Amino acid sequence: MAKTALQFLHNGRDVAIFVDGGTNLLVALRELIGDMTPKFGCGQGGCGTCSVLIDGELHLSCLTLAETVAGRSVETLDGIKNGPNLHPLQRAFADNFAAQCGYCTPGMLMAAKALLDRNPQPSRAEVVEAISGNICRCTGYEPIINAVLAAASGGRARA
Amino acid sequence: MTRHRGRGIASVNYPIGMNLGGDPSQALVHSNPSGKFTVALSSIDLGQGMKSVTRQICAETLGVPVEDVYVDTADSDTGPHCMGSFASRGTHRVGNAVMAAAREARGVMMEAAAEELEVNAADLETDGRGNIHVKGAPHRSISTKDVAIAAQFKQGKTISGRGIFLVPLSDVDPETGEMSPATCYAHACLVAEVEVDDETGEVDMVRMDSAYELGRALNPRLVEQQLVGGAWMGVSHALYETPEPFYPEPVHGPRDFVEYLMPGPGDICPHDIAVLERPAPDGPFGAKGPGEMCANPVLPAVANAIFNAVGVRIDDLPITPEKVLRAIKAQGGARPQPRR
Amino acid sequence: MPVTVKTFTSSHDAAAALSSDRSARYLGGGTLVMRALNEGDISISTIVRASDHAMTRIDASGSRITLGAGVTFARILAERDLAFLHGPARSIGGPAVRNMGTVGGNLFAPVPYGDFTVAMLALDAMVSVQGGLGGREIPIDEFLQSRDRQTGTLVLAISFAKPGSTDAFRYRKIARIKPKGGAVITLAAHLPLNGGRIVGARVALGSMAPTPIRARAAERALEGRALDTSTISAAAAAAVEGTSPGDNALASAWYRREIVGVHLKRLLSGQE
Amino acid sequence: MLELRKDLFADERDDNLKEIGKGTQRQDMLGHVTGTSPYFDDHKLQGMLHLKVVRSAHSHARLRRIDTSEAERSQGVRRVIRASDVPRNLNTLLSLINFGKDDEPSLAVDKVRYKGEPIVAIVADSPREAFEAIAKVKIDYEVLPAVFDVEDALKPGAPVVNEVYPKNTFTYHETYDRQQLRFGDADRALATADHVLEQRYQMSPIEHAPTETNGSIAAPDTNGRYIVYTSTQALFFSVDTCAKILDVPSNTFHFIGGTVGGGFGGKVDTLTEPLCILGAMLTGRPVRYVFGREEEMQYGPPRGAERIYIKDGVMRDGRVVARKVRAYFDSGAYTRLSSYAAVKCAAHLPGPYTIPNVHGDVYCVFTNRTPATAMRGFGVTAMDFAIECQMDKLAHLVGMDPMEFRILNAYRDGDMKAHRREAKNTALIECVQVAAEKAKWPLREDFKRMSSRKDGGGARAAVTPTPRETQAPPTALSQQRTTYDRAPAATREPPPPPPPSSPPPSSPPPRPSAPSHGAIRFSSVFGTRRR
Repeated sequence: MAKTALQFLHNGRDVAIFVDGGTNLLVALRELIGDMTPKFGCGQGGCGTCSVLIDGELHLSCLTLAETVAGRSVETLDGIKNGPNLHPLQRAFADNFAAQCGYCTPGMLMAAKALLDRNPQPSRAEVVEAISGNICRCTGYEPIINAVLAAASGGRARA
Repeated sequence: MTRHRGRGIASVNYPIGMNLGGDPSQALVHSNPSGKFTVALSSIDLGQGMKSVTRQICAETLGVPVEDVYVDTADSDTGPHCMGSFASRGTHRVGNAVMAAAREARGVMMEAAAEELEVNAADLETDGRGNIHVKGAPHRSISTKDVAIAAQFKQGKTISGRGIFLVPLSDVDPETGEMSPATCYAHACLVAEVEVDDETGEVDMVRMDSAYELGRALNPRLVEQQLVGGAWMGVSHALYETPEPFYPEPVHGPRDFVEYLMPGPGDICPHDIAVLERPAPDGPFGAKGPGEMCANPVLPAVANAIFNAVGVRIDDLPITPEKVLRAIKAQGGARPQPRR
Repeated sequence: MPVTVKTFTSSHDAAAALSSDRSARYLGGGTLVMRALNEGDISISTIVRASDHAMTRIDASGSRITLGAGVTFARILAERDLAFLHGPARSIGGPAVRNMGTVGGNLFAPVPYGDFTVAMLALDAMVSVQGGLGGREIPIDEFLQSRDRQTGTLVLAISFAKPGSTDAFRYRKIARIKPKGGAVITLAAHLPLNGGRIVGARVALGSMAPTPIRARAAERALEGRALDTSTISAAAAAAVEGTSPGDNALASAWYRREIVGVHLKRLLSGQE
Repeated sequence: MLELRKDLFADERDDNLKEIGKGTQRQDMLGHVTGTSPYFDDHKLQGMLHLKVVRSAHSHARLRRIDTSEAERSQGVRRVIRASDVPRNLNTLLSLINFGKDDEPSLAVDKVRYKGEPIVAIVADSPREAFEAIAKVKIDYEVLPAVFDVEDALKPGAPVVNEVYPKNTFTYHETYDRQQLRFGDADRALATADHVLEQRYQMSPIEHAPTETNGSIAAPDTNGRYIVYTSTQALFFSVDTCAKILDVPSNTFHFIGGTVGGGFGGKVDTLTEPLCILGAMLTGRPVRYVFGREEEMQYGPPRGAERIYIKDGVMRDGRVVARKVRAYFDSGAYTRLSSYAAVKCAAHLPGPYTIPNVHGDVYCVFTNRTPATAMRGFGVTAMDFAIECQMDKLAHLVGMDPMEFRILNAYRDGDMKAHRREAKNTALIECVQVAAEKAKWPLREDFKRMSSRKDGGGARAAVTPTPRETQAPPTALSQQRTTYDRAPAATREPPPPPPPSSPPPSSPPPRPSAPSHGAIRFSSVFGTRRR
């Protein structure tokens, strides 16, 4: 099977892999690079568990043809910590008990990061909109919304 | 267009553990030479918080800080048998097994400490901060770490414990149904407030108020997770979900998360919860289990609230806008009931 | 057979590759084609891409607006000149899908997807396609009627006249789930006013037929009249005429017929 | 928002605890927020193969011929697995606790009984190659009439779904087509009740929809064992099920579950593990079998549908004196766990209320749909919906406040439950009182003062005389009680009066519509009629 060479920035690090035709970015990240933080939830674009940032924009890695990220920057949950320190969103999710089974958490955090990167002080409605493409089956969303709002106001307190 | 508000209630109870019993769970607890404990389970944490709640049970029973306990789950080579995570059996069954194992391990730990302090084990107590001391004489103390080192390298003792919990299997009388289904029950009552659009049949949740009695809230934050998430699932079952929208005709089944309906983050409503604790005589520290029962009162409370709002009874789940609209049309329009 | 990816710099070459291979699909935002591949659709064995910049261009400066087929919904939302389309664009997916999904791909999205196309239909858009035999412009309703046969053609762009006023164009997606849900029905109306009377009324409906359709009876009820209560009632009463909705997981055909008039009335009268 | 009502039942608790009762952070939270909690699919194994199954296109059909020759030659295919390759193809989940007969094949043999039933498994180098091979499997079906409605399935001449249970009902105690509950004389009490209300309730199936689909990875380990990463929510249940189906000792397997991405009951059935391990056994390579989302939604087991008929007798003063229930669990094509749910449902009757005459018949019925399984609140959720809607209607019928109506009928410590065990440790009344307080729902003073710990037992502890039915031969019963139970009190007459200190409301609030005199019978089945 013919493979295509693919080079891109993975959480700030240059990576090069060979992909089969039609391989999606989720498979490339998990099986070829070994970054298990994005999860498979549906492969249909309906659940958001595979969410990553491509050049800072929220994308679904399961619907992204891997070779389209050549030369671009791909950020996953694995890259949002600052060294050993948790990202404020990670801390806020923990403090607000915003995870139960934890499976939607990576995608939720990426969706929330995409929001706060552009809009550091969102309203509740904006938070709801930002996570609307991500399914959580455990929490009822309330603690997740609260966590994102807390991370936003925490950022303001520190600024 | 008119939107009508209504309130409805439901009260329920729920049996804890596998029906009729016969569902054992085991646990092993052991310490390392630093006085840190590992709980080995084959039980599964699927988000409900099994690891966390058994960790607290173990720490409380041993008399050590929770940080000194780590719970390892879901391994058939290292974890002893457990029936599984279902039927609200995690906290009650596995919790009891962990408690029994921790009690046995504590016995050895206290014996080892007694030997080091040259006193009778019955005269010792733990301070919950990692020390064991003589009752009434806190200065005659030894750390769990030093006890563990002494037990391991000097006394040749294993600070460890085994635990099993089994409610024996009971039989059922086929004629009368006489049986012993469960040893304890959790309880709940929930008030739902809805708003119904009488032109489209759409139902919006306005708020929920509830009281849940679940033995003991071993960890209130975990209880809150279950109750908030479970009530959301209850709303979802009441108004949205089904893989067979035209049941019993097996057609148009949803294939993805757009076709399978569950309330989104924009559909949720405030939920004010009270937790009551009437300890179960056979529960670990009196705990029952909130995981399953939390969704159940929501479904009928929502149905009853819809009746209160527009005067129609929908006895078919899920209560879709179509069913509400058909019923409103059949009765010749909305008939709001006395507001309560 | 493994999947082959073919990337072209010109849309012309991409169109040729697409029309010559029955197993080829054009990859826009990926929400349709990648999903099909993930779900094991083995009828697709070639993916065609084009890096032609014309396909991602937005021309919204004049009275006629052109959106390249590869324009994403997020880009429409970022464009102030396209404020009247922010409602339809925001009704698509969640943020990630809006960063990926394209105007061109939406033309092919089956029920319960394809809401943006309903807006395009109400704006009498023209679809610019490149086929094996060259390029041409097709009225959108004609395009939609023959959609099943269009997989071998490449959509380049979509264009339409900008509504005269912000009030002239209205859009509403009725979904069970908020804020992101599949459509029970989708409604769009373009009601240009001339001397207080509606001239050239367009009402488009999604999920009321296999593809988005015009509600021609409702349009007739609106044409030449002022948008008052009696006109709105007449249009609402006529909304269901000529529709052929189906049952699906989101609602039944019966329900769609029952509520289409209610929602058209609310849309036209500006009710929540 | 959550409030702990420490003031209630404080005398029954020792709150002097150090770790219990604290809102300690979850042990797994750091893993969750960093994306490092291990799920079954997070294991990357060298040379992993992919398993997909060919699913039935029909709800009910005979399999005339299965031709896999072309699929076997398809590119990248390592192995085609057929029913004959499965050592013990027929199983039923609860055989592990000796309940029910083996009725479900891992791969269909001569017949398919639901749309989507697995027939052939393909193990290939890539998912794409597995999908391509699936398209090359040729199956010749003889389509059979199917039955989808639980009551249709019980009619004479209905298609037989599962030959193991030719009457389309699970067999209890080797004789009964249902689980019965008989407590007192419901028919007699209904005949003398002031009002009788009969209603029908229906719950359609519900999908667990965990964000992580069902799946497993199996790989040959050293020493001839197999390591299995799995999404199961019952590890040893799955180990023992696989050991039985694959006919090897259970210590052949090392199951590792890690974290599960949501279960809700849908990951008990061990749907992927047996074929996944068999694939690893037959190829000597690691094999991964993960459900796609559509597979999970349509062919993964749902919470089964239930249809429930309730007929209640209620007195003018609000006491429910009889409850007669007929419930049908739609098990789908195979038993899985529905047989167990039906017993749990019977035990749950008549809900958390003290009703002196209860009559229950709960059926586990087979239809040609995806087999149902456990889900959060299993066996109880739909019955609670039916009972609580019914309670609301009864309150309305007698013109009582629905909260006070529930308090009046609530079970209390010392009461006899319909399954003939004493009620203990009850707290329904307090829940209603606190919920009313939260919701600012007015209760009258005497209802605010009532308690689960007062006025129970006594006459309410009696077992009302229950007529024996002779339709089914009584079987010998080795009754075993748990240590938590006492024997039921000796039978006494008459049926229990309402609690002594809580007389029925003397002046009930205005009654909305239904007359409370000149007894009326309402039936959703037969309409309203006077008697």
